[in-house]
This record gives sequence, C-alpha cells and structure tokens, in this order.
Amino acid sequence: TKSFEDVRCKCICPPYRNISGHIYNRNVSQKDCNCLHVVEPMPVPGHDVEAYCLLCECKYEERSSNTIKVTIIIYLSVVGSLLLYMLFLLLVDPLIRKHDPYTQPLQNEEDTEDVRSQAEGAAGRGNTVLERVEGAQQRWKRQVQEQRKTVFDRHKMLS
Amino acid sequence: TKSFEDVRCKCICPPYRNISGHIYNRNVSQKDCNCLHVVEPMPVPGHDVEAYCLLCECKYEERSSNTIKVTIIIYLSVVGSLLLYMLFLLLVDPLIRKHDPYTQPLQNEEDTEDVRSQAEGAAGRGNTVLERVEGAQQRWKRQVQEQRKTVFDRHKMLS
Amino acid sequence: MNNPGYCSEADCSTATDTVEITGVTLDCSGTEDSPPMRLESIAGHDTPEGGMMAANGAPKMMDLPDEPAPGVGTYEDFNTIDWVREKCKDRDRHREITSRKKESICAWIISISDAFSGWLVVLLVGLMSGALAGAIDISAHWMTDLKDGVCLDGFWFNQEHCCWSSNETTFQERDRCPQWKSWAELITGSTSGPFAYIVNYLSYVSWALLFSFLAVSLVRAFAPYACGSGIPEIKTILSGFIIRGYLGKWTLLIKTLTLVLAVSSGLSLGKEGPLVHVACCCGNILCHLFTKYRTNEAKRREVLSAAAAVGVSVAFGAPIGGVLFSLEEVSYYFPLKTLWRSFFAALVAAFTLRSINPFGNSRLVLFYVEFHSPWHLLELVPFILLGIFGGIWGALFTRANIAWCRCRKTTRLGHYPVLEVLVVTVVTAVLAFPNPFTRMSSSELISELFNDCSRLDSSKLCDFSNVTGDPFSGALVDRPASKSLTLAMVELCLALIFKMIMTVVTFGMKVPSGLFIPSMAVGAIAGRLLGVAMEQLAYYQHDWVLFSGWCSPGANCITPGLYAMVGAAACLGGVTRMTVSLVVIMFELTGGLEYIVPLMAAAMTSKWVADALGREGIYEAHIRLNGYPFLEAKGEFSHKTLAMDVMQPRRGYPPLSVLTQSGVTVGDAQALIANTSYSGFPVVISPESQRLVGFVLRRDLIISIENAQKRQEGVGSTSQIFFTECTPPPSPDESAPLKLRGIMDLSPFTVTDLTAMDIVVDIFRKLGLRQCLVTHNGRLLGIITKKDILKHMAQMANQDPDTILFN
Amino acid sequence: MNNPGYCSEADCSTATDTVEITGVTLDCSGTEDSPPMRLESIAGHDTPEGGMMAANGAPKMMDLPDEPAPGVGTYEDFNTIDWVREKCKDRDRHREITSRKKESICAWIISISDAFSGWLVVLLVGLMSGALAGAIDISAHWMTDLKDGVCLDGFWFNQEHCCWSSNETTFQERDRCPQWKSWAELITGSTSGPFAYIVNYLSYVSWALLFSFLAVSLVRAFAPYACGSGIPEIKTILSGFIIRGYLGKWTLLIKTLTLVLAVSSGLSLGKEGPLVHVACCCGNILCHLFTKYRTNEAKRREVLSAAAAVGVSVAFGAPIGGVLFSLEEVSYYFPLKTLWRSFFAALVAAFTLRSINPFGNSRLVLFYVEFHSPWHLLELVPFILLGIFGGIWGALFTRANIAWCRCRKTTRLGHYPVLEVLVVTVVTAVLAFPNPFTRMSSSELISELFNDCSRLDSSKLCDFSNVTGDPFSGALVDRPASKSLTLAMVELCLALIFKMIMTVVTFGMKVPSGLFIPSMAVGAIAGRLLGVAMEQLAYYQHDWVLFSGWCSPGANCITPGLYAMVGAAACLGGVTRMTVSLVVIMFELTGGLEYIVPLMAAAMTSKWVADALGREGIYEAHIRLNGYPFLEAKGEFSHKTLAMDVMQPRRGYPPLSVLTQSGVTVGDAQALIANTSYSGFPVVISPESQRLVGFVLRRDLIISIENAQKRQEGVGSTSQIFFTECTPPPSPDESAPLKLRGIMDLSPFTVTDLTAMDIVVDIFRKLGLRQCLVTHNGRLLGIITKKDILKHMAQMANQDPDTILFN
Repeated sequence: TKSFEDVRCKCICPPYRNISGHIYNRNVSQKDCNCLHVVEPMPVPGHDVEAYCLLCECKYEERSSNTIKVTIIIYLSVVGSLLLYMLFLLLVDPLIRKHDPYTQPLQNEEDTEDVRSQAEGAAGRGNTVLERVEGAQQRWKRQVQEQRKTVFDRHKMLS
Repeated sequence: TKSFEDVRCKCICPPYRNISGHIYNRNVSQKDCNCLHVVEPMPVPGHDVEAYCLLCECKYEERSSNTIKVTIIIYLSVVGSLLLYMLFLLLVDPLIRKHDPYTQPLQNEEDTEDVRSQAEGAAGRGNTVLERVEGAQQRWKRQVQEQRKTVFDRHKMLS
Repeated sequence: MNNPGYCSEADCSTATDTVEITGVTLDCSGTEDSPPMRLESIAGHDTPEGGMMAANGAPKMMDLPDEPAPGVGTYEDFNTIDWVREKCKDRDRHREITSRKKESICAWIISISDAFSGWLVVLLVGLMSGALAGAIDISAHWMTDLKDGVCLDGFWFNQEHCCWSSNETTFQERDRCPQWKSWAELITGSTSGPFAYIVNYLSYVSWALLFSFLAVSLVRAFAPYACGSGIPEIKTILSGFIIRGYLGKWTLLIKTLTLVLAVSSGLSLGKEGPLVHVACCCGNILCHLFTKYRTNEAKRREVLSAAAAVGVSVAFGAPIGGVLFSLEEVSYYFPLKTLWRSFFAALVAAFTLRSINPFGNSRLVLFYVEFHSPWHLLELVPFILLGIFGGIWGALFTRANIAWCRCRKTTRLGHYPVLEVLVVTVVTAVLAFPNPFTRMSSSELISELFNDCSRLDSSKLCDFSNVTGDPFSGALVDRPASKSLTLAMVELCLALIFKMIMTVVTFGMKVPSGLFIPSMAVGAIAGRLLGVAMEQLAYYQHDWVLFSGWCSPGANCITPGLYAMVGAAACLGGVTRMTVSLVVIMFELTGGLEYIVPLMAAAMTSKWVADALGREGIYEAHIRLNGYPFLEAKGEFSHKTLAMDVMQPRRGYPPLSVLTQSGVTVGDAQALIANTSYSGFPVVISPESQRLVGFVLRRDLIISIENAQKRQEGVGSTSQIFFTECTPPPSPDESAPLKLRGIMDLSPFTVTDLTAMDIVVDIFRKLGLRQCLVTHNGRLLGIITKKDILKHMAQMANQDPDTILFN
Repeated sequence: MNNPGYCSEADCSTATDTVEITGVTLDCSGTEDSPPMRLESIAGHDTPEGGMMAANGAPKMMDLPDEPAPGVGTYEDFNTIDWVREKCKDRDRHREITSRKKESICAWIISISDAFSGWLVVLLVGLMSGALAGAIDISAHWMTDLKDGVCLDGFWFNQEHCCWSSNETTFQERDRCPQWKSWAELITGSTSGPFAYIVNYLSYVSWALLFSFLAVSLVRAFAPYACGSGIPEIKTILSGFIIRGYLGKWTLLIKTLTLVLAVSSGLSLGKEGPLVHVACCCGNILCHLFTKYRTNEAKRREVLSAAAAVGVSVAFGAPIGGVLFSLEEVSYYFPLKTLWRSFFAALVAAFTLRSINPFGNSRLVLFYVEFHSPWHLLELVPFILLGIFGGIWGALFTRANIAWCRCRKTTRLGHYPVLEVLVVTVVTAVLAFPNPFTRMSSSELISELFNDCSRLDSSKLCDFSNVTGDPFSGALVDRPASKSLTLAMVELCLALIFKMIMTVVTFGMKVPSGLFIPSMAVGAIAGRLLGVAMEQLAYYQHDWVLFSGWCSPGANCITPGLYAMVGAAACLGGVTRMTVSLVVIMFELTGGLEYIVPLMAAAMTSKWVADALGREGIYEAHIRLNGYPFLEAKGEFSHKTLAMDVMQPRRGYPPLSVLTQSGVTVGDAQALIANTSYSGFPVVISPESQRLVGFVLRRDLIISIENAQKRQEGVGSTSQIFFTECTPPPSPDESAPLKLRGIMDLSPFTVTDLTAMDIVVDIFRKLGLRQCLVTHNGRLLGIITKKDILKHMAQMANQDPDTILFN
C-alpha cells in the first residue's frame, strides 16, 4: 500500500523544434507510465505526438517518505541525546564526582586492561542494579579514556 | 575493408494489423541501419510507418567470410592428413616394419619411461636428419602406445 | 635404542635422554593404546573470552585438576592470535557436537543450529549492514542539502524529495521547487543578489563547521576508535591481531552517526571505507550471539571477512566486487566456505539496501551509469595515459599523506585534533562554495562527470554551442564547445587542484573518512577533462589520419563520460593498488562488459606506475606508519637469509629461557616470568639435551599457576611443575605437585636452523603462526616470532625495525 | 652443552650426539659467518626437465663435484611435486637474476624480460586459446549443419551464413533459403514428403556415425589422453600431480579436432569442459618458451590456473566467471598475482574471441540473453523448487555416471571403447531426429529455451493462441497456451528424459566430452516447463490471492525464459557443486544484476540438496574413481587421529629406513635402494640417537650415485657417502668419498607424533608438501606422505584405501 505521494512518473522531454525542454511529473501506476499518459497538455499537434514522445524519457520511481521521515527523526534524536550525555559527562559529572575518592586512582593505573576488568567485573557484580550500571559505566568510561589516550594523545594507532 | 557481402542490416518486423511478419535484409552501413532505410517496400501507408517501424527490430551484423572459409579448409585438411597418416600407420607401416627386429622388444619393455627416453634420446641423436626424425617418431609412437595402454586397456586413468 | 617406535613407558623413563639420570622410575598410568589427547582437554571446555577467570565453577575445578583454568587460550589486547590453535579448538568443538548429535533431540537441534549458524550470522550481517547503509545514505543526503536550505513540506525531506511530486520544476533546474527554501530565501526573502549569495555562503560554512565539530567531538568523547577509514586496522585484525573495542557497539554507533556528519560537512572524504568498518562492527557484534563465533577468534575472522565484502557491496552496489575486494585487498585467511558466505551476505545486503531504496531510483549508488557507446581501439592510448596519471597521483598521494600523518603523529600538530578538523573544514567550505563543482557533494560530482551528455541533460558540461544531428538518435554527436563549457572546464581544473590538495590533509583526521570517493573524484575530473579535449580534437581535426578511421563528422565517436570512469578507476587503483576488484566494481557500476578492457588497461597501468614510484598502497603505508604486526601476503620475501639469522637468541647472547618437563618449581617459574617478557617458553626434557617436548604460553602459565594457588591445596612456591604425562606419587613432606601438561602445546611448529627464511615466511603466512621453534639436529636452538620476522623484513627493506610495535 | 647457539665446528664433532664415539675429529672449512647455502647449490643449475641426464656439460662436472647431477630435482611421471622445493628453486633463480641485473645491459634485459614473462605468457595463452575457441566454434557450427545439408554458394558456410544476405528468408523459417540444400533436396529433389524425411533421417544418422567414428579413431590412434572432459585431471595436475603428455602438443591438436567432431555428431555433450583442457594445453606448451616456467613445476601451475580461467572465459564469454571458476573449482594454489594474470588472460581471450566473432552477432556464446523483466519475490518458491530439482538431478547423475564408469572400468564393456561410442551415437541420433528439440544442437536448444517470447519470435515455444495487448510494448503479456504449445511441451518432456539418460552414458566415453551444456540443457528444459506451467496457472487463476498481488490480467508477470535460466544454473550447480562462479557466469551471460538473487537461491539450494544426497561433485567423484592423489582443499578433516596413527612405520613394524650422515657406503645405499621402494630417506646423525639431519629423495640419490660412478674417479661401492659439511681427508687406500650434502634437503618439515591429524592435513594442503617427518622429543620416529594421508582419509570415510594408486 504505497502512499499516493510516494510514486511518480517523471517524463523528461528535451527541446524539440521550437519547444523548450520540459519535465512532467504525475502520480500514475507503473503500467501507465508512458509519454502518452503523462505529458499533458501535449505541446505538439497530433501527428507530431509520436515523434515527440520518442524523444521523451519516462521513468517510474518509488520512494517511501515514511522511511525517510523515521530515519531522519531517529538519527536526530540519537545525535541529540548523545550530545546531551556528552554535555552531562563534560559539565555535570565532574561536579558530582569531585569528592568521590575511588575513580581517580583507577584512571592513573597503568596495569593491563585484563586485570582491571577482572577487578571491575567483581566490583560490577555489586548488590543493586544501580551499582551494577554504575560499575559498567565506570568500566566503559575507563575504556574510552584508554582509547582516547591511545589515539589522541599517544598517537599509537589510527594516525 | 569489409567485403560487400560481410555486413548486413537485418530488420525483423512482427505481424502488424493484417500484415504478416517479415524479415528484411540489406547491405547498408551501420549508420543507415534503421527501419526507414531497410524496409523496402514499406508495407504500410505513410502515417503508419512510424508505428510499424517502432515494432521492427533492426540489427547490424558483421562477419568475416574469409575467416570462415580459411578455418573450415584448414580444419578439413588437418583432419584429412591425420586420417591419411593414421591409415598409413595402420596399414602400410606394419608391412614395412615386419622384419625390423628392433621395435618389437621395446614395446614390451616395462621399464620406467625415463630410462627409455634416455636410451631413445641417445638413439635419436643419430647421424642423419632422417634417423633423428625416425627416432623421434619411434619415441612418440611408444608414448602414444603407453598412453593407449593406460587409458584404453588398463583403464587406469580417464575412465 | 634402535627402535624409534612410540612407547609410552619409554616416554617417562628411558626415552628422556641417554645422559640423563634415570634414577626415578615413575608410575605410569597411560597405556600404549591411549595416547594422550591433548586437544580434547584443552578445548573441551569452552572458555569464555577475556578475563572471566574469577567467575565460574570453582567446586568443579577441585575434581578435575587437569582441566585448564578458565582464561587459558584467550589473548591479551594488542596481541596476535595463533590461527592453528584457534582452528584446532573449533574442530574439537565441532567434533564434540557431532559426536553428541545422536544422543538426544536437543543435542541434534544444537548440532543443526550450529551447522547453520554460519549462514545465519552472515544473513544477519547482510541485513543489518544493508539497513545501516540505507540509513546513512538517507541521512547524509538530507544533511548535505541542509547546508543549502530546508524543505517546508517536511523538514526531513532533502531537496530532491522535497520536489518529488512538484510540477514546477524546470528543465534547467530540476530540483528547484517552491517548497524548498534556501537559507537566503528564508532569511532575506530573496533568492538572488549579492546579499543572498553572502547569506548562503555564510550558512554553508557555518553548517559545515557545525557538522564537523559535532563529528570530532562525538568521536573524541565516546569512541576514539571510530575515526579514520578503518581499512588498515581491519586488514590487521583480519590477519590475526586483536584490538579490543575496535569493532564494538560504541564504535559502531559513533562511526555511523559521525560518518553522516563528516560526509555532510562537505569535507573531501567518502563514506565507502568507513562503511566497511561499520559492516565489520556489525559482524563482530552479531558474532556474540553465536557460541561458535563468540569463543573462537579464527572463526570470527571468517565472519569479518564476509562483513568486509558486505561493506563494499553496499558502498558501491557491487556484490561481486565486494567479495573480490575482500579477497584481494582485505582478507588474510579466505577459505572457499567464506567465499560463498561472503557472496551470500553481500547479496543480502545489496538486496536490503535496494528495498530501502535510499535514492528513490532503484539504484544502490548515486553514480550508477548506463551507457553503451562503443569505443575505438585507438582510444586505449588516452586510457593508458589516464592510467599513468592515476599511478602518479596514487604514489604522490600516498607519500604526501603519509608525510602529513607522520607530521601529525610526531609534531605539535597532533595535540590539536579538534582544531585541525575545524580549520580544514573552514578552508574546505570557504574554497568549495564559489565553485559549483566543489560545492556539490563528491558523489554527485562523480555522477555528473560519469554521465554521457544526452539530449536530456541540462548539465553545464553538456552545454555545446550548436546542436545538430538526427533528432531520433538518443545520443548527441560530437560538437564544438561553447563558452559555458569552456568556463566549466576551467572550473573543473580548479576543482581538480582543490580536491587533490584537500584530500591529502583530510585523510587521517580524527573523523571517519574514506578515501574511495575523493580518489575517484580526482580521477573523474581528470578523465572528463581529457575526454572533452579529445572530443574537441576529434571535432576540429576529424580529417587527421587517426580520426578518419573512426570519427566521421556528424558521428558520435568519443564519450567523455567513459573517460571520466576510466580516470576514476585509474586514480582509485593508483591509491589502493586494487586491480581485479576495482575493475569488477566499475563493471558492476556500469553493467556492461564493453568497458572492461579500457578499465583493465587503466587499472593495470596505474598499478604498475604506482608500484614503480612507491612500493606500498595507502593502506599498507598506514599499517607500516602505525607499526601494526601485519605480514603482507602479497609480496614475496626474496632475501637469502636463514632461520638462524632471524631467531632469538642471536649468537653470543644468553641462551633461550626454557622450562624443563620436570624439576621446575613454581617459584622458579614465577621468577622466570618476572625476569623475562617473552610471551612463551619452550619445554625441554633437560637443559643438557635441549630436546623439545612442547611449548607453554606465558599467559596460560601465569593464569594456571595463579588458579592452582587459589583453588588447589598445598600448592606453594616449592611445588614442582610437571609437564610429563605421569607425575611421581607425592611424598607427604613435599608440597603438592602441579600438573600442567594440559596447557602445553604438544605439537609446536619447528623448523631447522638452515631453513631459508622465505620458506619460514611462507609458513607463517599460510598457517598463521605466532611463533615457531628452531632446532638443529633435533636440539632446540631458538625461537622465531611473528615480530621477529616483521623486524627482519623491515631491516632487509632498509627500514627501521623498531617501528614494529606490537606482538 | 648449556648453550644452544649455533656452532659449525660443533656440527661436525661434538654436536652429533653425546653417546656417539667422538673419535674422528674432522677438518672443517666452514666458518661461522658462512652458513651452508643449500638452496643456492641445489637450484643454481637450471636442470632441464625429465631424463636429460646423459646430455650436457661433462667436463664441467669434474671441476665441481658438489654441483648436483643433472636430473636432480626433477620428477617422475605420475608423481607429486613438492611445492615448497619448487618455490624455493624459483626464488633462488629470481634472486640470481636480480643480483646479476646490474652487471651488464644484457643481464638487465634478461631480468626485465624475466619479470614480464609472466604477463607475456598469459597474454599468449589468451590469444591462442581465444583463436582456437573461435576456430572450434566456427567448425562445430558448420559440421553440425552438415548433418542437415550443404551450402551451394560455398560448402564452407553453415546454414545461417549461407542465407546471410538472402532476402528470401521468411518470418517463420529464418534460416531457410534456396542456397541451402538439405540432403533430401540434393538426392531426391523434394523437400517434403515421407521419402525426403527418410533420406534426411538416414543422412543425419550416418553423418553422426561418421563424425563419432572419426573422433574416437583419432583419439585412439594419436592421443588417448584427449578423451573425456579433462577437468578432473587438470584439478589433480594443478594440485601438484605430474602426468607427462597430458597437456602436450598432440593432445592439444587431437582434442581440438575431435572436440569439433564429437560436438557435431549430436552426442549429448558440450565443448565447455574440453575447452578448459585445450586452454591448459596452450598454457603448458607456451610455458616451454620461457625458462622461468619450463624449469619450474610450481610456476607452470600458476600459468595453468590462468589457462583454466581462460578456458571458461571463452566457453561462456564470462571472464570474471572464468577467474572465479578457476579459483573455486579448479585451482589449488592461487596467489593474488595469479588472480591478476588470470583475469588479464581471460579478458584477452574474450576479446580475441569477440574479434573473431564466430557467431556473427558480436556475442561470445550462442545462448547470450538480454531481458530485463522484473521478478516477484513470491517467484522465489518455484526457483527454490528448481534448485531442489537441480540438486537431486546432480546427485543422481553423479551416482549413475560413476556407476556406469565403474562398470566400464571393470567389466568387459571397457574392452570395446570404439564400439561403445558408435552404439551410443546411433541410439542418440535415431532417437534425437524425430524430436525438433533434440535434433538441434544443445546450445541452440538452450538459447531457444532462455529466450523470452517476444513478438519477434517465431519459436514453437511462443505460439500462443490469441495474442492481445498493447502493440507498442515489446514483450507479450500472459496468454493461454495453444495446441502447438501443448505439443511443444510434450516434446520438451520427451527431450528432458532423453537428455537425462543419454548424458549419463555419454560422459566418460572415449571422446572429448563436456558436461556443462548437457546439464544446462536438462535444467533449462525443466525450468521452461515449470515456467510455462506457472504462466498458464497465472493466466487461468489470476484471481488467486497469490497472484492478485502481482499478476493482473493483461500484464506480463512471468518470464519462462528466466525459469529456464534458473533451472540451468540449478542443474549445473547440482552436478559440479559450483556456486559463486556459477552465479557470476550466469550473471555475465545475462548482464543484469536483477537475476542474481534468483540464481543464487537456486544455486545454493541445489548445492545443499546435492551435498545432502551425495558428498561429492562429479569431478571429485571421477578423481576418486581414478584414484588420483588429490587432497581436497574444501572439506575439513574432522577426525580425532594423531600423526602417529598415520605415520609409517606403524607400531610393531620394522623401523624406518634411514641413512646416517656419515659411515654409509655406496654399496649400502644401493642395497637400501634396491630393497625398498620408498621415495625418500631421512638422514640421521646416528641410528642410536635418531637425530634428524635432513632428507634425501630416492630419485636424487640414484641419479647422483650413478652420475658420480660415471664421472668421478675412484667412486666404487665401498666409497663412503658423506652428508656432512666437511669430509675427512681421503686416506690413499680407501676409495674416494662421495659428498652428497648438496642433494639433501636440510630443512625437512617435521611435526611431533602428538600433532593432531587435522593440523597435519592443513599443513600438507596449504604448503603443498609431499612428505613430512614425525619426531618425538627430537627423535625421528616416522614419516607421513601425501599418499598416507589420502589413504587415511579414505579409511576414515569408510572407503577402500587401496584406491589411492599414485604417489
């Protein structure tokens, strides 16, 4: 069930004799997508119609405007929420965590990732759901920090 | 420089109204290969020509009759000479060689091919050109015989 | 001792070595008929990936001290996998499932689902990548047009879709309609005039700046691995390297989002390379759904190979070309089964993308072309010239870009990645706007350049002065250039220079950036310029002997669009050094076998010229710049060195650190681990005989010892470690012995010291080894690791061997 | 002895083994800095192929007793090559040329020509194969028509070319013109009536009989290797087997000639498979022009891989498909360089063939199709049904054909090969003539079946009763079947049964016979039948829910030609188990990406169904039937055996026959050679220690000893053979020592006895080994050869291991 707006038959007619080029556009089914049905009003007299129509090129095209709409809206909302989260991490998070004594040393740790993630795994397996989410977030943040150090600061990779 | 016979423009016109299908064939250049130039006499009155021509399909084709002629003649002569040689080997050769004492034992030899071809190589490096050709021919015949034994008699391969 | 037959009693006592003290006769439980099944015991337990050691089944461990500790058989970050070991693990797993198949219906279902999980995972990869590619296409199109204006009918429509059903479009301006408002129109109310131009200019630059700033900030904040093209890293990963997180969920999300932003910002970059990365992320994430692929690094790389094919398939709408790209350019281990699956996945992805139909014309790419004008044999000369141009450009680009990237890596420039992106964006946008050929997106530019001028076209490139010829033939005949075409040519020349310079500084910035589209744009511009020049030459000089054969006046004998296509292929080939896959991709873009010979001629020439000017393609150059441990499968190693010249330890250095199969205490082992940094230790019968028994990986040894100290009672630092099949009965005064035969590789690869290095390199490449032991007359002499080989190859090529950073 | 570092003095004296008597201290000339360069000395001398031992340079031999004798490094007939050794030889040759490059201009030219000889040889292969394929096409076309009649304008024209410029052709009978006379017309003077029919019938049968008799006699008399399809043998040869003469000049000549005869005789066979053999013969013959390829079996196989691609490229006009066919189906070792060259060669060949233009329509194959009707997603169901049919047919055909061939091989039937061919021909011709669909050649049949019915067609398959619809649309709409179409359907059914049965008995006869065309014909008939049935169903039941969505009355919704194409792909896939290459070949035949999904669905289904019914494709089955030593690269070896279960000697058997590095006399060695039939002997330090030094091939040893006895003075049967680097100073009373280190492989491959067999199989496959030694803790234990592995695999698959005949 295509929406009425989502199909078109587009005929491009090039300049012919003294008629300039023109583009015709109509909502017709694929079967009817030819010059005779689409080009209206016909700019040439009857006996010239066939010759004119031979020059025109008609293409039947479909789209889904819903797909476009949904895609763009999802895209924008995801980017928007990520931006908000980024601002949160940048501005609000340091304020909250300023007095938290346990994140700081971990960031300077130069141990292998494994050992840390083990320790983290144990820590992440806390009691409440909140603590677990907290743990997972901490772990993720550390990973991103590690990546940032590798890529942006040390230029060890991807340069 | 294509020969005059080696190009054609072939238009196939399907049945149209009460005119039966027809095939038109003309020697024209690629540029002129279209319904208007090839279909003569035009079976429909003037205002129907375009409609009729739209249905016809014209194809420009080229060939090289010399290539065909040469290929077929070469093919036939090669096959012919091989057949003659085969007949010679089958009928005349045994008669000539009946008393030749040195081909017979070699054929029953079951040694590896290598040693034989070495011996043969030494034998083939005879004095005159004729002897060499003779030697090469003998060697080749033995190889074919070996192949024939493998493929046709022992069915060791290619079955 | 004349009988070399295998004897398991002999294994424990007499077969050790003849000089060894044969005092302790051990109690052996193994009989002749049951050889030790190492493989079973290693892989019987599916160890989950990475650092789950503290977790599961502790009581079970007490009963089965021979069972390897969890974590054994996994790899650390930035390490290379051992393909042979991984494949063995998988075969064992497979065997186990097959053997259980007949036990119950459940097991039977498991075995069936296991058999089909390979197809299922590539199906899912195809679907997901196709959908993502469609979303990226739609969003990027919309955002690109957002720099110009906005649609009043619905802000989510791009310009074309805004005027989708409008009847007010004209032949000249096909995408203009009242519903679409440019920013000048919205702000000032007028569409022309200098003020409107300035407003449009400013809005263009500011949107570009905003998009690129968002892109680089998101990358920096959430997934630094999402930047760049990703193909060099994927090549390395497919060759067996491990970069944790490189193909993760966050990378996928951020790469998808920022790719759209980066493309829309008008920077000189394309989405094709990053799409390969996106598809590989999909592959990696979907692998986690299936045990078979989650637990096995080698199997997972099969899926990633298929995913790489999927990426190119959706990027160019060329499924066959994608598979060949994966085979020729990216993959390392590509068995036939992967070929089939890649092809299937590539088809599924192309089909998905087509059903999404992002461009509304049932095509998968913007620059799909369809023309069938013939070409003349003499035209091969300009095509080869284009090939030479492409080769020179490829080599120059590689050098310039590598120099720039090295500069970014080492100087202060690298400290300001965000600023760099912003500056480049501003420069690009400011320079691009005045020129219509650079203002439009690169894909559109390529599409316009590829198009042959027909009567239906209204492009500036097709604006010839007096059109004559048969009105019934669709194509136009050769014709003289008009003023406006001459102007367009000048603009194209400027666009060429602009693209060439900007691409060099853009590729490698900290945003997702592909290389295919800019390279193709450069080539297409050059090709179109040459094509138009040829056309004019043929028009004005049609009585030359050269042209008289094929170019009569009034005939259409030169197709500038074809020249653009050939030029694009040549430049892309020069930069990436693809040949077959490139030709097949272009063939699928045009759908006609007619042009395969020109394309092949240009691609081959380009590759040869580029190879003559600089050995490496851009991806290899980036791999080397970053020092990834990538053992190139293409080139031949042709130096006359032997294994003993490469092995560690070199002559004169202290001997290899080895373990003996018995008599080593836990304390000794821990000291060895602490004092050395080798990633593995050979196990020998005795230090005197140096007869090789097996090989133990450092990581496995550490994990096993820690595990045993935790779980097993009585294991202290004086406990003896046994790698033999049978341990002596523990005397009550000693601490408990530690049996570690299970973690030892009983079939380490060995070569003799006199083996030529080319053979060794071949073995490493083809079998995917991580290390190989060197023996002399049966005595252990040294070890060769992949890193040693890479260092040796760098040394032989007169490069600094210390650039190889990873194991 | 704690230091495992390499020491060349130690090599001769102390490092031997600790229990050995260390009495004789030898004078060593080697220093630490010059390790022995084995590779150089083996390959420095380019040994010409096979048995030229008696020939060259005797005086030179006296000066350099270390130089290996000519003939060392070559192989016997029906033996497998060692890929590693061959590749080493080539690298050494290459190194030598590069190092000499700067010495003189001549050497520089040699190095350049050497570098380009690879491209040159594939160029020549492409040109030659293209030309031969063109000649075969022209001749076969002419001869096929010769069964019907003759052209009076020139006997060398076939029917179509006879009527080339005739204006007297009609719409119904397009190839009839007065110049072409059928035999009945020539003999009886009338073209119709029962008598003319009988005369035509008789002449048809007798020409067929004559052609097939000529074919089989020529094959029997001149080149027995020319029979069959050749693909199984080429697969085996590419995997490293040697069959001398199989790709020789006579085979090429006879295969080309008899292929035309066999195809023209109307037997149910095709020319596609044999064309691959023809192309490979061209490749092999052209290799003799270049030293690089003449002297190296591995390099030659690279050219042969390219030649196989060329064969398919000219057979189907599908260059990309040909390359993928070579990659997927035929080749064993396919590096990227070969990929490029194959593609180049395939293109050149296709281009050559197109310029010959054998069919006069600029197409490379008769059944090229060009239609672009869309297909509906629901149609995948009949396509998958066709896939299932193809799979079942493929499996059944393979079994039936193998059973028949086994019968031919073992029973009395095999004693009358000529009679068999004649009988089959008579039966084929007698049954084929009455049915118009079998009377025409298979290619024409396929072409007619693939064609979609348009208004321009006059085929019986398009004879619908009342044609309605828009006269301006080219294609016909769906329509009811007429009487004549119904009759055609019955005839098609009969043709299907006929083809199915005749193909089984034809394939494997002693004439050149390909399988592609008959398989495709079977599939195309089945597909067309299904397509017409679907069409009628849609016409009569267009109000069904299924059809209502896409098949409104008066619309053209089902394309029977597409069904025929899908059916052809399915059957070909079922028989040969190709997938990707098949789809690509069909894609290139149609030139549209639209149908790639139906084709893929059918090919995949067909492969899965066929694999479920019978493990092997027809080529693998023939390889196994003939017992060729082919190590399949596709399947996985999944049994849990270890190297020691496979190695020779088994436990309890006498120990391995070994040589020691010193102390063996020529007499001992000759006795060992005489008493055993092993193809090589390991060299150890001493029988007690069993420490491995190297490996000597039997053939090399024999040749070297013989050569030394001839050329070197004082070498008798009491002479000592030394494999050490340094020989003791000869005492005057002894006979001269024989130094054979040069022929010893100093880097034999070893695995430990506990290595899993799947790893060993992998190593053999990937490195192309011929044998591998088995050690246990550094002591030599046994040997595994390729034959052992094949036997073991046969045993594991519950087959008779004694069917593996060759080494």
